[in-house]
Amino acid sequence: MQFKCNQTLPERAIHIALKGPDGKCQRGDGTGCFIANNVATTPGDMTERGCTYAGCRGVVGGPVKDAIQLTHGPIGCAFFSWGYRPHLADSDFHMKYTFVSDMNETNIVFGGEKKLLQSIIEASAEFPDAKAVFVYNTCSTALIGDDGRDVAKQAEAIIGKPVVFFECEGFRGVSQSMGHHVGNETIFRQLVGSIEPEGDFSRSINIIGDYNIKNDIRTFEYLFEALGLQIIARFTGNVSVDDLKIMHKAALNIVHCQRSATYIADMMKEKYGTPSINVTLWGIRNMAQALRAAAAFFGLETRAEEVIAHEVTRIQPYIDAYRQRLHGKRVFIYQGGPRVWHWIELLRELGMETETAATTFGHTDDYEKIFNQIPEGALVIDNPNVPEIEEILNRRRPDLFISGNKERYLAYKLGVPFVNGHTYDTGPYAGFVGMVNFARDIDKALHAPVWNILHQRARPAPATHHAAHGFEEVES
Amino acid sequence: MQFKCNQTLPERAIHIALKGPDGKCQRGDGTGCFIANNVATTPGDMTERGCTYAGCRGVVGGPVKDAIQLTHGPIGCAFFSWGYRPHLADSDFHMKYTFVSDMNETNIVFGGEKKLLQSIIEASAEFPDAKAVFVYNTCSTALIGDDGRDVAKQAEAIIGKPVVFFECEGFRGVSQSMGHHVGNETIFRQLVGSIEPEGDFSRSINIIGDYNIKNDIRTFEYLFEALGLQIIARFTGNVSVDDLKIMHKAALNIVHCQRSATYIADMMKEKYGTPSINVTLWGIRNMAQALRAAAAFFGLETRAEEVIAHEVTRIQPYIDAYRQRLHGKRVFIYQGGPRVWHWIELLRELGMETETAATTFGHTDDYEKIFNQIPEGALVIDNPNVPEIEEILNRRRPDLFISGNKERYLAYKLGVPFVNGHTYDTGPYAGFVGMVNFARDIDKALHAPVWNILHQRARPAPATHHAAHGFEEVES
Amino acid sequence: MTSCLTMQDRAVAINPTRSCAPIGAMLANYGIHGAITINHGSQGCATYPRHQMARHFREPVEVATTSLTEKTTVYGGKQNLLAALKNIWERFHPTMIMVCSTCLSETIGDDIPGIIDEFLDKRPEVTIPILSVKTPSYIGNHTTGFDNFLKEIALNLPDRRKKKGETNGKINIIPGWVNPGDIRELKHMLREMGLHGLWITDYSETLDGGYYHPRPHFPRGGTTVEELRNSSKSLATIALQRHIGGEAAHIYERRYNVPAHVLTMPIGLRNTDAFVNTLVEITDHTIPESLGVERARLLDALVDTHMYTTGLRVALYGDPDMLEGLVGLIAEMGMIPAHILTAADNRSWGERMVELTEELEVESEIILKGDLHELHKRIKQRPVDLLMGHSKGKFIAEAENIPLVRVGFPVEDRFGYHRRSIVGYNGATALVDEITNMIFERRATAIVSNTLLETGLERPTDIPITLRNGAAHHP
Amino acid sequence: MTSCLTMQDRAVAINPTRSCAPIGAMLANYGIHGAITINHGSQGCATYPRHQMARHFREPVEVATTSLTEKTTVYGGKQNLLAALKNIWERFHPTMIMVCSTCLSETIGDDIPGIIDEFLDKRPEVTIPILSVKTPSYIGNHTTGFDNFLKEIALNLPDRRKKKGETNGKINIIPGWVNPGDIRELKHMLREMGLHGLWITDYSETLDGGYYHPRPHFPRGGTTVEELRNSSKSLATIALQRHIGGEAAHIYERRYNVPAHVLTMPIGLRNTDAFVNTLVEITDHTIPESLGVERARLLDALVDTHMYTTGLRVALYGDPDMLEGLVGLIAEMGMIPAHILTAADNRSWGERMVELTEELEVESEIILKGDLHELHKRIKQRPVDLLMGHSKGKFIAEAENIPLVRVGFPVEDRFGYHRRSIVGYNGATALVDEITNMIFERRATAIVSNTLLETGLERPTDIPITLRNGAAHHP
Repeated sequence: MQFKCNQTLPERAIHIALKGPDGKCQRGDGTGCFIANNVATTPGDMTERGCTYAGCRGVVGGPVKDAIQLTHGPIGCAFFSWGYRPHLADSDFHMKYTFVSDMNETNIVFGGEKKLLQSIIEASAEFPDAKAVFVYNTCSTALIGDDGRDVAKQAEAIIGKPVVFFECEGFRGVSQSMGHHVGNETIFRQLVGSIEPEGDFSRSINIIGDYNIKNDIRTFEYLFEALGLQIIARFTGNVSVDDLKIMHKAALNIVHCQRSATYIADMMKEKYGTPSINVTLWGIRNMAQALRAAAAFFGLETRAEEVIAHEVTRIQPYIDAYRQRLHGKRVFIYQGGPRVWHWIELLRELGMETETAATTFGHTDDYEKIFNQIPEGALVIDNPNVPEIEEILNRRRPDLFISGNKERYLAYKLGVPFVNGHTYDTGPYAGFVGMVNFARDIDKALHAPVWNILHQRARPAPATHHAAHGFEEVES
Repeated sequence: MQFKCNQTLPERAIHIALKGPDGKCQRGDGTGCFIANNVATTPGDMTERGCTYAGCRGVVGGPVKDAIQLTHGPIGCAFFSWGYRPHLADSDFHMKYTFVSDMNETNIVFGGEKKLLQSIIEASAEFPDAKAVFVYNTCSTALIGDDGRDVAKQAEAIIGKPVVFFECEGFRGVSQSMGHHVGNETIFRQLVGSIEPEGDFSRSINIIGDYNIKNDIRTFEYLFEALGLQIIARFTGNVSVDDLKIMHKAALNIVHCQRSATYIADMMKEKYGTPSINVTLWGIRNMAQALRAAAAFFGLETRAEEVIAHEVTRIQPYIDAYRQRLHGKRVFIYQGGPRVWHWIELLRELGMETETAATTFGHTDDYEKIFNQIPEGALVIDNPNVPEIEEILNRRRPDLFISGNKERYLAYKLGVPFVNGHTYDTGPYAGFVGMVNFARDIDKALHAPVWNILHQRARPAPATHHAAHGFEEVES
Repeated sequence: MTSCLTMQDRAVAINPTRSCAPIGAMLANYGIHGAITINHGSQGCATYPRHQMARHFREPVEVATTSLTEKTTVYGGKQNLLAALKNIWERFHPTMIMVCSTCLSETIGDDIPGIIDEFLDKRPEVTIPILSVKTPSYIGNHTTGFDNFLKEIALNLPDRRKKKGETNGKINIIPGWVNPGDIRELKHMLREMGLHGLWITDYSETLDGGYYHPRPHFPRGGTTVEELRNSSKSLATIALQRHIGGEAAHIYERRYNVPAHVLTMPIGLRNTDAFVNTLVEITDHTIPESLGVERARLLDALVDTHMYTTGLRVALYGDPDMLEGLVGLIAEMGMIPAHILTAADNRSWGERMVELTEELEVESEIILKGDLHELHKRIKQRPVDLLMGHSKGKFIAEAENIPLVRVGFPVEDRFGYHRRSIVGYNGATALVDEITNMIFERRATAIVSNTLLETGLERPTDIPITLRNGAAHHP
Repeated sequence: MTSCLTMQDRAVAINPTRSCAPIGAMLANYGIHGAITINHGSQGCATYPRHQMARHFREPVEVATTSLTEKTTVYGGKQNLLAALKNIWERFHPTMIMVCSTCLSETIGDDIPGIIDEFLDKRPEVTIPILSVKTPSYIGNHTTGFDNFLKEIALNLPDRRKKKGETNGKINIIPGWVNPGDIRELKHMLREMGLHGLWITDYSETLDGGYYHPRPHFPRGGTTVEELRNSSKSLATIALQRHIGGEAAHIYERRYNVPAHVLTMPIGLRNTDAFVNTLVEITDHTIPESLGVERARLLDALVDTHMYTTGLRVALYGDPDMLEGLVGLIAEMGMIPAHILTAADNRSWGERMVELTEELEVESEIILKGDLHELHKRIKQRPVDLLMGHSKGKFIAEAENIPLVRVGFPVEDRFGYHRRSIVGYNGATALVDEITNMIFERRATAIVSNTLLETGLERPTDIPITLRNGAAHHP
């Protein structure tokens, strides 16, 4: 398994593997070791990875709907992370604002603590209804040694509401994944359990590790509620600071993203004794399984079967119709981490097979789950870079590529149908009804007439200035 | 007074006149007779006049808000008269629909009566809430001898609501003015007085001859109401068929357009004994005068002065401010008829002088009123055609041209500021508050920076293909 | 995947999509430099179309009328027409006069060609062409007038004296009823290909003119009468609307031996390719890189937008030629032209549209002799996501809260649409952009990460499943 | 008529109009054929701008990062940069490499030029230029990165060996931060004038590319390195944005004796005239009829729309150069640029804007160091009819129900705006059309007879009186 584009990058071989006939990992360097992962990117390899700040501010902190999202640093980090990730919420404030201490050269030379303190106070004064201030640290303010933690403490005393400081400077870790951890841990330590409410929480749950992309949560929370369960907090998606403060009261944690959130469940288990279950909330079988597991915990099995039967009856005709149209299609999924293995089963329910799988920041446990599910001969690649993706799309010609916005236009330039798995095309995709959306988007992507047009002889075709990529089939 | 463009059209001379130092009319042919008017257009002279159908359907019948507006003829007349005249009404049906019996060649050969009958029945069935069907005759159906009057009678019996047939075929008369008469008379004869309601109508009025362009009526009806008067019908603007049926009960008719409506007042006087007053509802002095006259009739003089004082106090600062900006500007007004003399005083209240006046279909009484009001040396022209208008705009260079949509773009091509007096730019223009709108529109027209830009040397200027109009100053 | 053809069955027309013949002849005549129209009829027959054209083009529109009155209905309109011809000739010295008839003059039976001959006999100094065109409102519609005028041009103006093999090296292009911006786009394409078009006719500048001081005697631009006389020596004629100019092209072929190519209006990729390929076929010129880039950019736009457009249902109304062209682009965008309504009573066109839509794998209902009230009722029965047509559809758009993509004539409630182009690769790209933005504006108040944000959670029963390339299927 | 200059006084920035320097350098580098950017910093410093550019241009955007991590904050980023240079060179064989710095690499003090020299010393076979540009986020904003890159080009790429009088006959044009559509419009203007531009730089095709199969190794288009080397022999340099490329133009003048012309961005009639006249001045070419027609058509559009636009109050925000250009067109349309807000801390520009607006007879408040939250608050105090700026203003537009005319960067919630042009006569006409249509859509649900229909009767107290050319006055 060698990539033409990697002839000058032999170190990439250990990040590329096939699933062999024995179900084992056949790594690109021929060693038989498991696929390498969670290591630093080769500089200049055109990685798709982002930074720790992005993971913390964009994925975990951002969805909290009534916190002021304040970046401590120069303007760019705050501008770029503003309002593009569709972690929706029922709030007029959420996603519409970004705050930044706006470090300039003088601040970098003389320190930015004062300006940060003033920024927190001003921001809080401008938006008195906000329930907390989340402060995200960045590369430069970390390097100059600003003590943001101390400033946050001072500010908290002045404004009288929580100021949560995230040490998520972009250079930490090897990918945005580190940011998810920083975000989760910081919120857990600083907010969770800070209030002890009265009440009966014996039938309450938290959803942990679902970030409510395009209102995903709305596709399944009514199902848990239909079991008779109360959802305290969604960690983090359409969630308020006050919900987070009392989430330790829940009787059970439902853990969705098992890359970014398992250890939150573990910490809650340790500190509060809260049990948890790991679930997948995408796909019919998985969603049903999640409901059954939650129901089993609370002894609500009969109700669960009723709910499942009712929902599946509603959507099955659609799924059947789409399966007819999607059957046999080969998919390349490239996602951050767990979604890859979350979706293999879902795609199979639509009649599709995952023949290539890649993650940006998956760890060994993610890759193990992937290897368990993909068919023989499937390709797995860790932290793929642009030329590798291009080579895969050109050589393997998947029927569908599921990835993110940056890769969308590359797929389009190569004539490969694409669905955005990060932020969805027209989501939500989770739960039973979301799966119909997902299937419909896949169907749109695959069957749009433009693909037939592309494959017609491009006439008139202009002379190209320069030679095309010389990808050739290389023995794999 | 000769126009260069009329060298080959000597018959136009009698339609052109100056107001001499003695206040008399100095006609273009030097005879000293009064300006010729109300005669057929010279064929091919590029007249701006429309047809009788247009006047009847567009101006008088159209504003009735709950009648089905059905054209008996081919498609064009119905298409072109559909929804472009902003005689507004508080109705979801009004102006949004046009109906036509859609004569085709076979109908023209074999007669269209059957199709007309069917059209009325179908239209009525489609819109059962409509209160009447107005049927407008056109050139071709008149020529082939369809007896629309008889069809209307048959239809009335079938659908059980009034079917009003207008003999407004386009070729009748010399201009659209004939259409106003046909419309008024037909409505008067067929609808007015057809119901005898109970009640006290001793303090009620009708507004006759205002067609509610851009909601003009809303600028003055509240003033009459403030006097304690009840308005029964607006003939015709924002009026229902039912209002028209009982308008003979009014104690007084207020006549606005004295070209199209005086004889309606006369007929009501004759048949029902209703007295009437002629008013102008544009401009401060005129509007005040109208309120005083109505008040005098009902003995409400004190209330009138209160109402007038309140309104004038509100708007006078605006008028003063605009007068400063508009003072001394010279205006060319070209309107259908009476608006020319209605507005001379209004413009003077804004500090502007009417130096050229023209009407499409004014009669001798209109021109007399114009001559009475314009300054010495002012030019008057009857039924001006395109080259004449162009010559006036080029030679006299008025600061402002008030005309209609067709002439707007001619004025613009010649760099002359323009306000649409037919349908208004951002009206209403009537009443006290409407006058502020009018002044504001004039101000926008005069002071838009684009005129300064035009007068800069047009650089780069392309070579023109062909010679420009050779208008020279001709001794007048 | 089957389309169907239906015909509206009602005597009364309610909110027609069409107007009448004279305006078509007037519009086409505006494309000839210095030509003046005399409308032989009531004054309204000139004034109404002038109004309508001014509202669309926002230009002064000048047309003469013979101002027929009651008297002429008894004695005929001859004296009025003679007077009008005299006055127009003496006052304006136009390069050509076109006399179009009306319901009135046709019904009273005026012999317009005879009257013109009489005028010319009396005035030997008048050497300009004076054409007459039959345009009673009760035959056909506004397109009929345009088409009849083109036939008169083809029959009367071209020079029949042509030596064997003599050529002017140009291609006659009959764009049909389009906008000035469309003609400019077509000119751009020919220019890029190094070709010279002879435009029959060209109102790209006369009806989208600039501000010039002093104002030229005649509007700048337009095809000259000399060029039209020379049009018999062109290499070929391409008519870009079958029903407006198609027959004129065949007249060129029959009478002057100029080969005719009658194409679908070049809207969308396939239809534009056909136009470009025809140019190549006629001239052996190669397709320049610049057009290839424009084509590639259209493809890119189609790819980039397909997730927003695929499966959307569209209602189209207007004239047959534009509808036929538009359906191509609509299908390329993955949308379903669910209702296609025309006022024309043209069964053969309707049958071709059934075939075309089936070939494009979309399911359509084609409605002949239809009006906008009919369309409104059908939309209420089978809803659509988008309306495409002229401004008169705004009442449906407002009532049903459906975005209206304004194309065709008239567009009187927006500004500058006459400057736009919907033809050629660039025109199609612009239309793809506009349609996509309309969807963005209406269906999603917030757009995040370039993906559509549906405002509510859709319940499965609201979700039709897109079958093949579009038709909706509710299981 | 007095304008005023204010400065926002707040430590925290809330909803900034600006982003940071690296994206500007990356964008500019996309205008060089086959050039690759290495961003020396955290991965996010490459990934965020890529995301942002993809959302605006809807194109794949490929930028390398040195992937700095904690270790490098201790030991420096040299090894990472050397590795990145090696990998990019060996894997892509680009025509040029541009290394831009970040907060991180600047703060740790990496000597990027020194590291590049070390790389080149070790790899003599690498003969392509490798430029470094300083782009820490804490200095200036996104425009700073673009401008710094242009200065580096001007300093490093042009060939200094030039014989006396030697010329390539071209004109260097530095468009600044514009859209692909703007560059195409400028190219069109030069083509019409028979002139050859040398574009510094040209991303008109690289970031608005077509679909080609097979995909070219590097995106089609862009200025070649050879052309840039040759740019010292051009007749003149025209910079169309003072703050982006103005200094580079002066470098060309000082170092290579290429005369510099630094103009206002050519938006609107007057500003476009200045550009055209500069071209005439440089080359003695005459202005062709075609440009005259475009100019006349813009005048016509301004005349035709003035009754809709005169006196409307507009809030503008964005980068200084675009604002300076836009104000020209806004004033020509009779509108009042009531609030003009920029993020830049540029007092001399602010003072020039005060003078400019006073010269244009409009009353404006110019706000420096401003953000969109500030603009929102000011609009609440002194309302406007229209917003103009990039997509991030949508939150104000939605909250206040004010139409937003999208110009500048980024436009991420609409499709195909990168294809549009706002420069030149055609760009201005298109903007006049668009603004007018926005007014039509919002202020009047029904448009009748081409005149605006106000929905309610305005009471006098709601009616500001327009004084001079615009400023509102309540008596």
